[in-house]
Amino acid sequence: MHKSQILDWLRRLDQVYTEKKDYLTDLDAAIGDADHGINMTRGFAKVMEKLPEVADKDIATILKTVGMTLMSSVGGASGPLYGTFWLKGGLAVDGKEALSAEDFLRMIEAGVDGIRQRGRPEPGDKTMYDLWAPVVAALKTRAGNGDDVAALVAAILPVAAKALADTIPLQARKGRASYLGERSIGHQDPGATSSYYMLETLNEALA
Amino acid sequence: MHKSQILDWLRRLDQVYTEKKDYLTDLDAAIGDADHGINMTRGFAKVMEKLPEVADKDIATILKTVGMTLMSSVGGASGPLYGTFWLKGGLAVDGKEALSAEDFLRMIEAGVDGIRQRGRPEPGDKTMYDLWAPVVAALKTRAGNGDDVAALVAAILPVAAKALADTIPLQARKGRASYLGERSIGHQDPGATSSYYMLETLNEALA
Amino acid sequence: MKKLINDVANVVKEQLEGMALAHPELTVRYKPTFLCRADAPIKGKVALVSGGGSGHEPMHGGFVGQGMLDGACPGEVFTSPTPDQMVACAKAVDGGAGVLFLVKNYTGDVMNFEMAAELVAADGIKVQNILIDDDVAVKDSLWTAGRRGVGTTVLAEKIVGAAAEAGYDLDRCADLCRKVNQYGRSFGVALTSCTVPAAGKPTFDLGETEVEMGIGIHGEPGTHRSPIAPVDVLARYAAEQIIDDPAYTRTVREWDGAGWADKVLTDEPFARGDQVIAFVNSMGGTPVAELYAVYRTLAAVCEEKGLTIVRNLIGPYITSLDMQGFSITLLKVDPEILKFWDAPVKTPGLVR
Amino acid sequence: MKKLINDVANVVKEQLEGMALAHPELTVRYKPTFLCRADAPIKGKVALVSGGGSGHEPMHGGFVGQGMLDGACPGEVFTSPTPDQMVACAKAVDGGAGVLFLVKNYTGDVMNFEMAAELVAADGIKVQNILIDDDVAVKDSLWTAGRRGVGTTVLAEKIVGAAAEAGYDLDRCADLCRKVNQYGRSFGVALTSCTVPAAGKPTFDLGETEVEMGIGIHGEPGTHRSPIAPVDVLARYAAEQIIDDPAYTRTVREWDGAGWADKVLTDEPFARGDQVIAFVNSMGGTPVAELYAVYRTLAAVCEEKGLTIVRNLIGPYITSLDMQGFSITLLKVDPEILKFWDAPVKTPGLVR
Ligand SMILES: Nc1ncnc2c1ncn2[C@@H]1O[C@H](COP(=O)(O)OP(=O)(O)O)[C@@H](O)[C@H]1O
Ligand SMILES: Nc1ncnc2c1ncn2[C@@H]1O[C@H](COP(=O)(O)OP(=O)(O)O)[C@@H](O)[C@H]1O
Ligand SMILES: [Mg+2]
Ligand SMILES: [Mg+2]
Ligand SMILES: [Mg+2]
Ligand SMILES: [Mg+2]
Repeated sequence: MHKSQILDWLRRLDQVYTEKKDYLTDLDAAIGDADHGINMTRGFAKVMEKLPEVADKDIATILKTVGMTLMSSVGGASGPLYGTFWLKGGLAVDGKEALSAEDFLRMIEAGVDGIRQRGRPEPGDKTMYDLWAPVVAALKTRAGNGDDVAALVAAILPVAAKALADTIPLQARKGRASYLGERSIGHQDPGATSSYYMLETLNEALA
Repeated sequence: MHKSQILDWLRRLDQVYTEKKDYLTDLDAAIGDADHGINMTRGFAKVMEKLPEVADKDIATILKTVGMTLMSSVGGASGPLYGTFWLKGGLAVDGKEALSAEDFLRMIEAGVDGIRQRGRPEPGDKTMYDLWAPVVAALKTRAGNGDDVAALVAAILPVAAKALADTIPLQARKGRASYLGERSIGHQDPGATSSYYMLETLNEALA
Repeated sequence: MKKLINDVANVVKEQLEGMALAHPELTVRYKPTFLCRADAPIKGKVALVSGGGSGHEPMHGGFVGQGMLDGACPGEVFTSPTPDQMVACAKAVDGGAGVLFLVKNYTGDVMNFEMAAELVAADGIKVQNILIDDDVAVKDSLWTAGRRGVGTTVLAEKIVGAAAEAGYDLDRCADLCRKVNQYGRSFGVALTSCTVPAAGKPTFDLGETEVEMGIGIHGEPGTHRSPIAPVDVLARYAAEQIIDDPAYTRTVREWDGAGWADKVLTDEPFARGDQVIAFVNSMGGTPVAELYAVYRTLAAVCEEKGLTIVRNLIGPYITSLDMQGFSITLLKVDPEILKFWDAPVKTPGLVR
Repeated sequence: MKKLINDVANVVKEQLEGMALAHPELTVRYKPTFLCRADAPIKGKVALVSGGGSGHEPMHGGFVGQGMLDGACPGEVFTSPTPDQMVACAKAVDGGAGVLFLVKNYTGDVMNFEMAAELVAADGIKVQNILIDDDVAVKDSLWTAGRRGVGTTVLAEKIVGAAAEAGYDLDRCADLCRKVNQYGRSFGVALTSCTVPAAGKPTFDLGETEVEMGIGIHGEPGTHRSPIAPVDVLARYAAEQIIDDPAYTRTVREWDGAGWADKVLTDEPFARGDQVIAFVNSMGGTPVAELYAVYRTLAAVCEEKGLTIVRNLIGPYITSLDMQGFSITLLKVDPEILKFWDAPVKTPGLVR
């Protein structure tokens, strides 16, 4: 996975969040405070502003910049979570201009570990972690197979899609949605949804 | 005019204000603050409470009690105006157990003079004074004729009715209605209306 | 109508009971109803008394305390109190130096306070009445009952209260109060109607995209309706109504110790170079954050017009029940006014 | 939606500009946005910093000043601020004695302040974070993100602010703040929804005869809806939810100087004989007069339950934009808390 693909990934992600802004916000309106789409587009608009400054730096710098930018522009719960995800992901691949499958796994693992440390989600809490935990498990299983990053991502995308759908029947135990108790059941988690778009756009960028 | 007729008058007045409460309030809603009916019924309910205490006193005491009671229970513009009316009226007939036509004229004149001093209305300002000024003039013209109070009141009632209707086309220049400017034109003045009931019920009490 | 009330008949009484429970430094009396400082009367100090219809809280009851009012007489909602309340209150607070009645210019308030002044004087207590009539939405004093008393009332109660505390005698308090009134001008804008508890429904209907300009404080209609506009437009309009208001002349009636004397007063317009206190007030339902947007515009207009804001007051101080909207008051200051504005004050509604 | 605003995108910024103009004793910075005392940093004094989404004014920005907060970080309306704001603010106010972050327990606020604490500590500044989680409408800490931070926040900012002013070091400030949080409980009731400017319409639909019980401060739905009832019923319900609330245990995460440490805290229920501060708060659109009716009922319930109200605070202090409704907070006091409650405070939103 080359640096240019990372830049492409980020641009696609910005586009998708803009397209899905209302959809994400509607998901959040059902069980949160109706701002997740607004938060993500605000954050990625800032990322797009910052990107030219670091586009010629190494991958780690780019990823860390994404993290710092999200952290200082998103706010709410998803700001520190995604901020940490990109920041820790970047720190895990220090100095690289391209990522091997192993690098990629290390990056995702470190990022998701950041989410876990920051938000302390447990599996089944109905958060973005319920998307990432099965994805990391699947990545780990396949990482030794000799797949390149593109093949790896393509292979785990169905896992992510299933994990996303699996958030629907859960009762939230973290974040704003938790205050709804049983009324949170039956809705797809907004943060898991925006996380799914990260893998979907990456798959497109690598195709 | 005997003391018992005064007491009868006050009871009838209390009844009429209760019956006309909504009507007076509606008139006030059009050009004021929609409380004139509420104010008058509150005041006369208090008068009815106080009346037994002074029913065996002289007429002046009864009238002054009405004045004091209205003054301390009505509030707004009409409270001090009617309070003064009954108080000054009472002071003008000190010590009497019955009123001659001359006594009655003196009482009304003193009362209306009280309204004039308190509210400083000018003729045509669209206030209760526009009812009382022609009534006093008519009373003065007829007072020397030898009529008793009953005949006098019956004779000037049409004057009062005309004066009341004549408030409709006026533009208010005093009280809350004055802030409406030209929008106050075309509405009958609430205070003139409650004043008209005073003469109408007196006529009934003397019949 | 949704309000935090029990029976509509007891609204004012129960709110006063709450005040009495919350503020032991105040005494609340019923039959007749008034509030006063628990430490009243204060020997040798001029006593400042105000009052008017309820529904404007914290004014007036919330301004009773050290450095402001000695007593207040609350009427029913939007209905003037009665002379017996004022007389009882005046007697409770007079410390021998006399009583100043601070009266908002509404026909009912004026006449009831006039009767009270006569009765208090007849009881041998020195008394003075000063009118507050500062609402520039009313242009004309010949065809109307004159300008209504609105925002300047709060500032006058603070300033004259401090002067009384500092030992001003009755005449000097009255002169200062008259000056403050003549130096102050206000204008109000409603975004929504208020709902009088006894009525149970909004006093007027205002469309989702309309505002009412030039309102008083009783939910009365204003001078005209406008389409809703950005706060910059609304606040600028209000500020310009005040700052560009020409000289205003009217006759007021003041008690001169023995009887009533007419005085012709002329309020001079604001002039470049004037120093002012800027008061941005919520009508009750508008939260304080929005008032800061009003203040931002007001500050810009004052700067353009050459007025220097030297002090400000921002919050809900003279309200109209739950009405959403704001009013602006500008008060020209001189060293005397400023000194007393800055003096300490300890009341439930205003502390410094 | 009718509000005193210009473009919805600039609401928070323009309100802050108004604050900066009105209060020269505050410094307002943008990019990143924060407010602090103009005289910050104060050498040797612990600096108290809070923050959260906007829309709760006067909290927090209005509580910056002598005897209360050193700095505040406002987010967008109902959206947590970001760590860069907190870091910049902490650096601006740290006078060498460290910074205490006072954080309301919402996932976003908690995580952003946690990141800020790590960054501030990495810069060599002593830092502590204390959570406020006092909303008894949330029963359960295992199945939820825990109790929300509501009314006790205001009281904690006042009390810990006074302690910092009096020379408490960072550990003692943190201990006092934790104690105040553990001694305080709140419950809120909405009569109407609020309207978020960016949304342009009410957050939830509440019928003309319904109220929402157990609300937070972001227009989130409460525990249940009830038919509108007399204030006696609503205020009693809220008071009893608070007073009868059993012991509450949860785990909080505090910065211990080097990393994060979990602490298990149990708040004991109120007991007969307790002395309390009673705080009756308007959600923004409810005028202060109605709060006194709430206080009247609250005083009666406290008396029944054997609690003595020794101080009170009544007004709009922690609001939810223009929402009509109220919240009640009861805070058990001891001599330490009471002393700092009574200490002077000079801020735009609270003066004593
Ligand atoms: N403790 C947590 N751990 C992991 N993810 C969380 C946690 N709390 C919330 N989230 C995620 O954050 C999402 C909400 O993000 P967003 O709406 O942007 O923030 P906020 O809830 O502050 O408005 C949720 O859908 C959920 O996926
Ligand atoms: N200055 C005045 N002189 C005489 N009558 C007046 C004056 N001002 C008002 N009124 C009378 O008072 C009436 C209104 O009384 P009311 O509604 O009870 O008091 P308020 O106007 O204070 O609500 C008016 O209809 C008018 O007749
Ligand atoms: Mg959200
Ligand atoms: Mg009326
Ligand atoms: Mg009236
Ligand atoms: Mg949010």
